[in-house]
Amino acid sequence: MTNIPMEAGLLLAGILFTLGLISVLIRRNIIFMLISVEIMLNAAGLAFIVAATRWAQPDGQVMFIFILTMAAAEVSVGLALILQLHHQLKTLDSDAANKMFG
Amino acid sequence: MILAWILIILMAGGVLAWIAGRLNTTLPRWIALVATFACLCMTVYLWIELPASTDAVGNWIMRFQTPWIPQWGISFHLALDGLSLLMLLLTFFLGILAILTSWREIDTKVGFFHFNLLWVLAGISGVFLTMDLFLFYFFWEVMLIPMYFLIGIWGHENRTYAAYKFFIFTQASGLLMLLSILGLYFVHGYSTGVYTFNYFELVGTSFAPEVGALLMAGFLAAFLVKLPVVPFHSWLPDAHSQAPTAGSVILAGLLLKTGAYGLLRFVIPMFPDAAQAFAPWAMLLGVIGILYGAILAFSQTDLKRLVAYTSVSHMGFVILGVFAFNELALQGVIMQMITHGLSTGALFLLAGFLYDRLHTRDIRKMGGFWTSVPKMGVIALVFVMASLGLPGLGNFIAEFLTLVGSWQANNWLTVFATLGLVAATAYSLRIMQKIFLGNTANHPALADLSLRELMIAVPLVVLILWLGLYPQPVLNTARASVTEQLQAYTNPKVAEPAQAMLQTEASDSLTIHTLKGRTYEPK
Amino acid sequence: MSRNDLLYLMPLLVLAGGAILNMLLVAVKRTHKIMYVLTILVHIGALLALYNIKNITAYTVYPLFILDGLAVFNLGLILLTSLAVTLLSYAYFEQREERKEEYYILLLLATLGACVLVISRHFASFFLGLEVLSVSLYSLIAYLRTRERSDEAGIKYLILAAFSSAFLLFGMALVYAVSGTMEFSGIGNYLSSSRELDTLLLTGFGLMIVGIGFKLGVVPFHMWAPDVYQGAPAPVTAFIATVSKGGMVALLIRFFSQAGGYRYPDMLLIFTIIAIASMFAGNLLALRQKNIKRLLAYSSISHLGYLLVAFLAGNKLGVEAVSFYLVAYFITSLGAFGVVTILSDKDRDADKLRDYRGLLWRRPVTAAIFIAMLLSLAGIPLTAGFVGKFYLLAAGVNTQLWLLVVMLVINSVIGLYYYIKVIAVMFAQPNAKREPRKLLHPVFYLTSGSTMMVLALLLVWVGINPNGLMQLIHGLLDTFIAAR
Amino acid sequence: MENLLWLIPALPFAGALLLILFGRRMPRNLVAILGAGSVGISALITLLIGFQFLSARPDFYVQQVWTWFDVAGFTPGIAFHLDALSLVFVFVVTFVGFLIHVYSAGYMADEEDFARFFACMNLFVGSMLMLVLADNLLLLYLGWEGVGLCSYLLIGFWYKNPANGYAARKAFIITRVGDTAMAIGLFILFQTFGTLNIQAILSEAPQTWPIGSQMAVLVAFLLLGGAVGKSGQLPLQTWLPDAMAGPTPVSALIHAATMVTAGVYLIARTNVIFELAPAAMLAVAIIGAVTLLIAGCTALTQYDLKRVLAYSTISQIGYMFLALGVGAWSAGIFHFMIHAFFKALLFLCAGAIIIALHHEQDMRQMGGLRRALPVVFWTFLIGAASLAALPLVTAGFYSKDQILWYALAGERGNVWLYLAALVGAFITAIYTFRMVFITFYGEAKTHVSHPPGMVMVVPLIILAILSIVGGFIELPHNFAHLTLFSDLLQPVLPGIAVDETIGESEWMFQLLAAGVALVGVFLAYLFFYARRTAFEESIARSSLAMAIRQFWFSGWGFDKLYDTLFVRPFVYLANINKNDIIDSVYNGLAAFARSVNKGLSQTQSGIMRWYMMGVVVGAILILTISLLP
Repeated sequence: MTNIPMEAGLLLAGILFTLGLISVLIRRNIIFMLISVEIMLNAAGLAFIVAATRWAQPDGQVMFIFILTMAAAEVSVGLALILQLHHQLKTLDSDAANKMFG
Repeated sequence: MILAWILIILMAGGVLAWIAGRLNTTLPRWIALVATFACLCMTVYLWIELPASTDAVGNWIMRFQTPWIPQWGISFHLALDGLSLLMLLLTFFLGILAILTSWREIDTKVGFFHFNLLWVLAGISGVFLTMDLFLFYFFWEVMLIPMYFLIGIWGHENRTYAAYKFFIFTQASGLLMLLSILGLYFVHGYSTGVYTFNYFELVGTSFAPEVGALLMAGFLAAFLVKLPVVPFHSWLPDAHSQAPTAGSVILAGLLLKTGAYGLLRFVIPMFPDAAQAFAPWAMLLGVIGILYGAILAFSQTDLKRLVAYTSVSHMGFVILGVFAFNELALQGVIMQMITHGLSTGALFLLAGFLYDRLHTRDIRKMGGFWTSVPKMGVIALVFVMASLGLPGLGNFIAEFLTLVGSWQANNWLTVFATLGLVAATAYSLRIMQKIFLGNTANHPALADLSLRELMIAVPLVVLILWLGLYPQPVLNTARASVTEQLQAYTNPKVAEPAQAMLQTEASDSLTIHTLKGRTYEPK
Repeated sequence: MSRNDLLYLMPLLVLAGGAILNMLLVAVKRTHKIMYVLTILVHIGALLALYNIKNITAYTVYPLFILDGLAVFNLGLILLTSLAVTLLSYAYFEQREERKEEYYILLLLATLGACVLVISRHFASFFLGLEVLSVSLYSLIAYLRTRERSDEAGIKYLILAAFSSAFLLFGMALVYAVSGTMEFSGIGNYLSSSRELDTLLLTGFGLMIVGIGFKLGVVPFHMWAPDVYQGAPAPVTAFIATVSKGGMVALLIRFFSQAGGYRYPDMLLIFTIIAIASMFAGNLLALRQKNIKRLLAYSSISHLGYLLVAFLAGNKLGVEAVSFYLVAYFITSLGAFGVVTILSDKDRDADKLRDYRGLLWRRPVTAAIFIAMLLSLAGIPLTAGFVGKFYLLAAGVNTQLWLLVVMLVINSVIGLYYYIKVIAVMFAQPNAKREPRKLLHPVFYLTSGSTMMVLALLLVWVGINPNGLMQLIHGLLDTFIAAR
Repeated sequence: MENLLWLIPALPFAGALLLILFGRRMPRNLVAILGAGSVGISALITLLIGFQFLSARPDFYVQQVWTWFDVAGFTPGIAFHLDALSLVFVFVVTFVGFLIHVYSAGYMADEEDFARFFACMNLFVGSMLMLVLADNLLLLYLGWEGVGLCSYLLIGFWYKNPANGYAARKAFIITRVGDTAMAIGLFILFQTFGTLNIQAILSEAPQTWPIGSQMAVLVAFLLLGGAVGKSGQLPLQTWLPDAMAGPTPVSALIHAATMVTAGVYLIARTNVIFELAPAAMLAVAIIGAVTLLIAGCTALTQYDLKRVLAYSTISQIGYMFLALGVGAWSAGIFHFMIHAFFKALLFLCAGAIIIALHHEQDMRQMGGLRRALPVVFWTFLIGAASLAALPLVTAGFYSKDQILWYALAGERGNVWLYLAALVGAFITAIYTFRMVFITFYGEAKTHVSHPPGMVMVVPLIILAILSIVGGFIELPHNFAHLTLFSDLLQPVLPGIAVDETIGESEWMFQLLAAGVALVGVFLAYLFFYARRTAFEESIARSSLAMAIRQFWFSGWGFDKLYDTLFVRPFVYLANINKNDIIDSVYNGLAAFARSVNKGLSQTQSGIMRWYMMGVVVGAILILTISLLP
């Protein structure tokens, strides 16, 4: 573990984050968007773990657990909302949810 | 304390009138009338008792100070000198006329109308009285909102646009002034360690030239827009022509004067160097205003708009005189403030009387009214003549003194300003020509002035004549203030040691102030 | 955890306990009235607990929390605001036939989240507070689920908030990776000891600004604001405009000054650009807006821009100004959204400009309050907004941020236009025939009405005599020494 | 007795005030009595004070009523100063004024606005008296503008015809142009001397300014500007003919006898300053000379009886200016007085004719009135003779002869000025008798319906007598040598030195002047009374003559010139800018803000991914700023 430099880990996290970012921007299906955001969050969690490893502290792992919990809560609320939205719009296309503008 | 009472009476009267408006429609009018009249009586009393109260500090007749926001050195600080006194007299006099003229004109939401009217008057009185810059800004804004309502609710057909324009122009410039006030506050604080908004302490602040120029620019912005000076005048014709008669009277007669008052009270004594550097430009603006306003007035067909542009023209004289920095010009300016208030107020009242009868302000639809309304014609004639500066009427004294004074400061600009008198003749006579002269054939006979209307108009005529023939009481009242505002200009060598004293005795600049005030010995 | 820790955290514990109690109550019996009263009591309890610790010098609950003057002040502000929102909510939700009880639980939780934000001194507590607040808000925004706009607003807020949280978290991770600590003060120490700034660190800060900026709703992270404001129920909108943003502002001040952000011109430049852009975008977007809630959203964008002026001024006067402005802005926003709440009917919120036509003649008192609120937003004297703006300008002038100050002035002028436009609509002649809407029994409006009256009086009182508030802020901030 | 001085202007003012306030409710007789009576009492007081003045011969009387105002040492008073010069003017104003008031009572008898007329007339007399009695220039300016106002009101008396209103406005505005120059002159005077008291200025000016100093010349020219405007001299003469729109008594009083000579008074009053400014003196003389020629020529071509008289007035005032310009101060004033008599007389006669012919003013519609209106004919003839300066018997001869003589022989005079004056005299004789012949001789064209009553006739007779007798108080020194008038004025106005080389031959020039006048009358007789010969006819009908006549008829095209030079550009400018170009700048700003709003609104598309893009862009920008060195 020690022979992997921190930068490499962070780079991986960064790549993951960017992938999530790009995915959230190009997806129109709300569920996929939600998943992509989760990827970004997890990338952040990874970065925390890498950082904690560098300093040999448990704090990073703690943060990761927090992130997981939060992501779970978020997804649950999110899915509920998406259900409701699908009920109303009969579609999961995020661009259809544009009744408010201007 | 009497000063605070003036404000309290007006504000409380306003609230009362609003409440009373829920009961019936006549009560608010009487409440407003009584409140304003009470204030007028108090001010007149102060004026008459003036010599008796010379034991007050310097030329300050009266003062009232109580801490307001001590953390910032803000106090509720009112003070009365000759200039303020004159302005208050004008305020309440025109206020009464405004109430009287609304007696029949306003028939909706009477209570709220008088609330706004009284609060405008309160704001204006506050501006004329306050000697704390924060409070000054406070009142400066307070007078705008009720005015906005007056225009926006009871105005003519295009009222919303006019009200916006009025509000935004004055607010924008006012905020710049607020910046300058803050700048002044901190500059003074840094150099003396005393953080205060007290006028008397700030007035002696010295600063680097460029700082002075910038700070003055902020103050000028507010006052020049309010005055108004071309090219910042464009709110005025709309606001004046769209406001109800009472609103127009107050706008033209009083609100514009707050700009002039600000120049006299703040710009002149606070920034002597910057003001002198700016003077030629200011005077140029004045001259441009005089001529430009006159040309525009000449082409208008809306009577109120026409009169509004004459205000632009007349206010050009004010800035011309203010930046001439001599007693003649300043006295002229003060006279101009008063007489313009009366004469233009009267013209707006006449426009209101006509609108009442004809329901139009378009002078192309008027003509030949002399036959049916000779009394109105005579009164109109008096004020048209006042507006073109006929000697024997107050405006002449004002304009002549201003021009004599400004001649000593700048010859060429004065020449052009004097040409403005010719242009004034052109547009003023146009009023007579189009409304009262000409063929009567295709007009219905109008009713001549009623008793109420005569009660409004005759005092104005008497006053304008009195000011034209014996203005000395007014000039005497204003004299001490004028000499004080000019302190930094008349004897610059004396000003230097005073400055030095200020730095050593910064905490007690009041005493220096007193010394300054006493240099003048009344005859 | 020591006894003292518990004592100092008591306000938060009361909130948390209250939320649980509410939850249990729902399980036993659904009664709107009892829930409502209980929530109010919880707020009062929390406020009492807060009163108990008002005279502290900075107390640290290691490692997550710190309770100093700034924290106490903001806790009080948030609790009072939340209380006001609660008071306004009853009549609003009573006339809607949904299950209204859970609303109060969520409201308490969201308040709790904001409170945690305000007192946090560590990334973990920062994150926790933020997420508790956010997740509660997702549900609150979409609470009236039969309204389609509600769902749209909720999903938008959810995805975007999670999206920006990811930025924030990634930024935190980078900062942590470089500095090795997640405490604000620790980061500050690291920064002051290190000579050269690491690229990763700067990236981290930059990403954190994205997350913070989103929550504040400043340009260019502002785009959610109008949609969410419009879609959310009016009381929730009031909550978002006040508590959620206020908590973040408090955190930003703490983080920035403890981490020593004022030392870095780049950071200041970023915030300056954000401030100016927010002012202009907010005001210009609001210019011709016909929807009151959207209009207020844009207005809040520009107000955050104004607020950043004092934030950038940075010294004690600046923090005082920010705090004062927050109070003024909270009162005003609550009042404005309160009016929207009162005027809303069963089917939709009163958010169209035409709903307000002739209001001054139909409902003079409500209209007068609304006018006062709008004038306060515009910064006209006699209102708290004026003193607040004056404070901001004073802070700006004092630090000689001339560019920002002049921009503030210009924007105040642009802003005037749309505020007085609304006022003008209110005093226009009412439409000839207007169906009087079906209203609830007047008693229901009693609390809302009296809340509004109190807010209006407070607005004018602070506008005329700001002494007490200024002294309070001044005194509390003695324990929080801002660094610049 | 001199304590009553203030009453002289005060009485007409009081009359005016009463008439304004209550005139509409008073019976006509009372109005007339009040109107004429107040002026009459003023005249009486003038007589009393005048007698005292003549017997005691003080330099002047001064009476300060109150201090007008007192600012920074500037203390003009409402104060009256009576010396010989003002006495002459006061006398003319009150007496001629009184006669014209009496006449008006008859002339205006059928008018609806009887009271308004008398109110204005009284106001005028009061202002005019203020003007001539003022002890400082500011008070003088008050009177100066006051008479302008009354002139405006009275020209536009018949307001229902818009043309009259426009004529009145024109008069006011054009004189105001001159007044502006005068006002600037006052500024300079005040700046130099610290006072506007006339006597103080006159006594200090020679010490302050050397002869020919720039300031003196400047001031003199500025004052001249005022004088030119008021007196209808070149280049500001165009208002006076139009001013004839007013009732005829008004023309007689204001636009012939008194107000228009205010310019003469002003120059005479400030003679010291003019003496210090030789260039200005020359200008006064030249203006006078040119004006008298131009106006005389124009008078030749007019058909409107009153317009002829109006141009004649301009021309005669030209003589006065000429006199003042060559330094013949008392000659100028003398001519003023005589002119006041005969021109008032002529106007009143014209008025009698006009009213007799139902407001017909065109001479071509008149004729043969000699028999129908004998009194009018004789008095008119006397006036005309005086105007034409028929030798020996008329007052006009004595006053005009003096001017001619000094124009040549005075130290500032020269041949050209003399020639102009001489030609002018010739033309005067022609147009005067053209008027007489066309109006009173030939066949009657309009029926006389309204013969004048006693109220109108008596003033005519008195004025006719004055027009003859008036001349005998000042006779040439080679002919009885009577100098009552110039002696009177001696303390106020400096005498004139005569070039001794020409002095010998004065009688020759007198003869020449007399001859010219007679020849002029004869020519008029040839052209306008007797049947024209073919030769004369061909001259009159030649195209050159027609063109000249047309040119002269239009007043030498001045109206057109000013119209294109000043009025049209001003009106054009005003009209194109009616909506205020500056306003559009602000509207432009507002429009700009609106369009930005439109653009920005597009960004709020409601599409979530777009919002995310915004966040990403923001993140990129922030990272760029923070990572760039």
